[in-house]
Amino acid sequence: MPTRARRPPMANGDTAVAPQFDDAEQQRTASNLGIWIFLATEILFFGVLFAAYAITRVRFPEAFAAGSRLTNLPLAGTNTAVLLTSSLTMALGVHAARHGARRALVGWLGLTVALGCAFLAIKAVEYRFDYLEHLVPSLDFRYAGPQADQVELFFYLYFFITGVHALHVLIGIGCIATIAVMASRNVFSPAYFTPVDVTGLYWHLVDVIWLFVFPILYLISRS
Amino acid sequence: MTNRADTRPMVYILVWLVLLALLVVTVGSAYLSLGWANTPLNLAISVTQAALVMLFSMHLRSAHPLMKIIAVIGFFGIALLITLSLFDVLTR
Amino acid sequence: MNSAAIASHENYASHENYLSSGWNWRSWLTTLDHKRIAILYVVTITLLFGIGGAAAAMIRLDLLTPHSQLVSIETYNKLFTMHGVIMVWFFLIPSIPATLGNFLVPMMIGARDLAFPRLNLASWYLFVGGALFTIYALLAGGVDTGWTFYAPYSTTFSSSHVFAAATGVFIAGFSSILTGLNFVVTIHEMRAPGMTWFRLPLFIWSMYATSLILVLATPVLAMTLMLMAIERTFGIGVFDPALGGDPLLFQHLFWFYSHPAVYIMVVPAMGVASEIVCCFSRNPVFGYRFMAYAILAIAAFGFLVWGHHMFVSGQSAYAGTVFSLLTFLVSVPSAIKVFNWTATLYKGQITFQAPMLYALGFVGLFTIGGLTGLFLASLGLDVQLHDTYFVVAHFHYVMVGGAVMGFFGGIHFWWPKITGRMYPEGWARFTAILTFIGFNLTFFPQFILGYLGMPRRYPEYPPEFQVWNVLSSAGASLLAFGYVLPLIYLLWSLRYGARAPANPWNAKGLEWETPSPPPTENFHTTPVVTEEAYAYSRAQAPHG
Amino acid sequence: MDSVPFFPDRASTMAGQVDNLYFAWLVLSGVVALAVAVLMVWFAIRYRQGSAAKRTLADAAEREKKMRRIEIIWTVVPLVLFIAMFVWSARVYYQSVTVPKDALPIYVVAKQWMWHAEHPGGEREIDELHVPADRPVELVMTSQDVIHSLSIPDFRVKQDVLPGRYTTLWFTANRPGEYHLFCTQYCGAAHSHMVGRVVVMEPAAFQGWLSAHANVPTMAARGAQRYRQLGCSGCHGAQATVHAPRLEGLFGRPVQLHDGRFVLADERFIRDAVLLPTQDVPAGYEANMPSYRGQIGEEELLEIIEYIKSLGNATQEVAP
Repeated sequence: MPTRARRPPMANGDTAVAPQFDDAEQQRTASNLGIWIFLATEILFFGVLFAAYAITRVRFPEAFAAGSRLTNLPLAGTNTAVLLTSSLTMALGVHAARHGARRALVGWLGLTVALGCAFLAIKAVEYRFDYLEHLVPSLDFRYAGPQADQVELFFYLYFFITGVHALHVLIGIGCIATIAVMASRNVFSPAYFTPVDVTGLYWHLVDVIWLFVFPILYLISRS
Repeated sequence: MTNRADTRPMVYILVWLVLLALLVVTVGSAYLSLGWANTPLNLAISVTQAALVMLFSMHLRSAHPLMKIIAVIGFFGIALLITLSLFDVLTR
Repeated sequence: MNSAAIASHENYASHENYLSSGWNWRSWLTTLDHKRIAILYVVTITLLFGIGGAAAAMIRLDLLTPHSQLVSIETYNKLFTMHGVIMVWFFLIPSIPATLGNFLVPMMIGARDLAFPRLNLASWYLFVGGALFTIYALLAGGVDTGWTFYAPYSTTFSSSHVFAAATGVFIAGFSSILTGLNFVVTIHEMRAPGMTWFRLPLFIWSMYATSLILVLATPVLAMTLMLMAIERTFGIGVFDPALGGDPLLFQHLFWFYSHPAVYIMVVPAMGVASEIVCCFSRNPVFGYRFMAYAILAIAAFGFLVWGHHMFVSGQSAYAGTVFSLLTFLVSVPSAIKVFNWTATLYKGQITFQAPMLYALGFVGLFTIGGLTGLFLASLGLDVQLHDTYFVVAHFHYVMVGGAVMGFFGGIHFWWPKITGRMYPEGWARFTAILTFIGFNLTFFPQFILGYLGMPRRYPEYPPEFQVWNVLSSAGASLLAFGYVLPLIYLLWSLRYGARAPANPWNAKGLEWETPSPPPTENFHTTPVVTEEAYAYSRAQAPHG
Repeated sequence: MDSVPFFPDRASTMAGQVDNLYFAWLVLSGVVALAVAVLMVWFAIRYRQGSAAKRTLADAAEREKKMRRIEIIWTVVPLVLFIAMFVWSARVYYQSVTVPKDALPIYVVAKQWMWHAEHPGGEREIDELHVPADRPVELVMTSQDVIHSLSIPDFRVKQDVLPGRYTTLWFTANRPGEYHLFCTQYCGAAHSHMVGRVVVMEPAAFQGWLSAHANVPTMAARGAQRYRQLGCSGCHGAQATVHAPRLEGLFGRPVQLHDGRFVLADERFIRDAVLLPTQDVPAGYEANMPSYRGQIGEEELLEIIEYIKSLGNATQEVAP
């Protein structure tokens, strides 16, 4: 990264730029770097769950396959499509922000929030079915086949991973809704839309994580 | 590093279509009996999908190399954690 | 670099600075100034160090006799747990980064503040929140799992306040992550004109490496503790073998964080020592680039060696072998650093102010800590040493002999800059020497106890071990003085100390080019860097 | 012990080897630490401020070259030294984890906060371990609750004892006497009370001790009893109509699983087969054995294993 050759002697006059920064460009770069580092921590956060999953599955492959067959693939598949679509609407929202299209931005953000809520709603229905089928560990778990304990372990991980992911979706919805309100108040401009950009990156990452959660929980030995 | 090329909306839509197609492929492949190859195939598709999202929707394609490194570092950490602890479990 | 500029600020200093701009609760608790946040951290971790230190004092007193006469064995277990939890997460990890780092990172690179001042304040509040949870666990009856929280004891068997303590550490973890994130972005983006990567002071390199570890390792700890706490609450999980879980999985996840965490503690102290040794020997650091690369190498390799905590845990012998080999490799950069500090003294103009005494003490104690780490990395030998007092002695040499000596050295070195007052030099020198002697007397006997086989976490032990325990406790009482004295004379100096000039040590580095204490915006004009780090010439001697 | 102790006793065949490693590191690190200390003190005195020592330096380029050479030397030399020490210590370690074939097995079950030991002959002890001198002894260990660790410092051995699986540890004690046995993995309130003594006896005296305590059925006999009580013989017995593997001569033999892998039929294999029978099903058999999890204690399971061991050794080939 090249060091800037000059910078103004003291705090700048631009109100949109915080006093510790020299200019809007530096502020934007810093925010971007910051959010990417944060996303790296998020990836590692989920990494623990993936590691716990990998090690437990390697030890009990058959129980995990049996557990996976009991998950609700139609709902989860639909949910994956919903989340991928919400990622599209978010990307289009960021695009609108960059080009100063305020109404389009608000619209896309609203649609993203709606899709996010749809994801959570479908998830809730899925949990409801799991509950009715007595698949909730510790609370109500009944399973007649072999290795019932290990199947329960699979469902423990299933609820833990999807639960933590759903929490991230919920936080994302909150952030996007806030951004949408800000956008409707005309806070953003092509020169300043960092919050939209940053929230978008977060939302896409939640999508990326789901892309790994989906096959490892729902797709083991369906054949 | 923020001076990245603008992506046209059409590109996002194309990427979205590819992602959905890959979703169909990965779900479909789960119903084929491929033995040990099922999971690696599913994961390969996941990696492709994730790469598409990160490169296009998250603009990594045109981002500063530093961002690319940081984006990869998290996954590298997971790989390290899983590889070395699995090595223990599998050789116990 | 520009002595005329410094001189012109001398008078200005006593008028307006970051301390004088507003002196009420509100101005402190809502401050976004990195220097004030650093002070908030200093106050907080000093209080927590007091709690952790009190627990240590009780432990050493109890160990005077083979039978636990001072406290019950249950209380003893809670004491060493609180000592570990508080000292590791609420003192050592934030010690240098959150205090000196917060204060110095922007100043050393010529910035007005960190990149995200609000995040910085938020991270202090998170830290306090985490600390409160942990103190609640302490007051509500304590935790008896050890700081390592090993499953299945923590998940299934302990009936103490594990959940609250784990929550406290979880919250404090986010504070670490935010601090690390802030530093990385700041060091990347906010350097003054001319401050290229290889002109950065080694302290900045050490903060950069530390931040990377904070950012990449802490999430793993957070999620692991969450898994543990949930497993404890619902009675099902991946760690307890009752349902087929694997207790070693917890250890893998825990040490994936906790080994790099050792470097979070000691790498900053390496940075501090580099600054001090150069300044007081009037020499540029020997092998600057090697030092910078060594710091990065330590941070990176630190992620590959966690399994050396598990040689006798039931981990596979093959995995143990790989981890042992990797551990020997990571020790090479540490060795390089020790040799380079020593070589920095060569042909210098050495003076022995208190910071220098602390820094030299750091090098000595870190050397012993590092070398005994090699004993533990040796597979065949670790079988005998694992979970004995040898391990206790080793990591105290690294973390207390290393990190805490570095912390005290740094506090003395930058005290004039932070407070605008000089500390009493005689007292400080005396304390530095006392600490060094007390430390060795406390922990060296523990190496011998360890090879004899005395296990860790034993309030009661066979009588033949008593001699060494008494010696160790005697040393601990000296050490206690070494920690209490600075508190007294540093507080005294706030009022009665001589006023500090901008650059009392004639030191190099941007932080010395601004008045003491610095103005809120750090620099009246943005500095421009034109020379390498540590451009000392032997003609100039430090004052004092 | 009257004098101040510096080194633990050397009471096993491993002790000398571990001590050699220890002394080697002491010398090596002593030399390094001393060198650093001497250099630091010497520089500190010679180059103290105002001293008359010459401080003229070579020109920058020359210095740079010299410095690089020095840096490379003190990177490479420790690296080579460390790798040598790694190889040595790994060899000692592999020796300490490779159990000799003729080792005498003793079964250890740890629980909060005591050590239960059971000899194949059925002799049981708590917080004590009687072993013969000059003969390899293998401890097959498991825990009923949390992680413990069995450590005998005078033998230079230590191994964590885990719930849910077996770990092993071996030694050949070579000096009759009494030695400390510690739990070294923190295991709760009375961790420091989970101590005991190891009594090493001359082989003849050990035989005497065994016969003095032999008024109990052997482990295998108790195992056989449990085996019948739990109904194992109904399927695994000679007259059984169910298609189940015969257990005679099973122990110590490689078993082919239904997925083609081969595993060694050791203590762990039998344990998993009893508690988690559908996991590693032998080739040619249905996964129809019920799990005995919750119906059988750790000590009983060890007795059954000892019984299966007694059904013949690996040399007898028995058709599946």
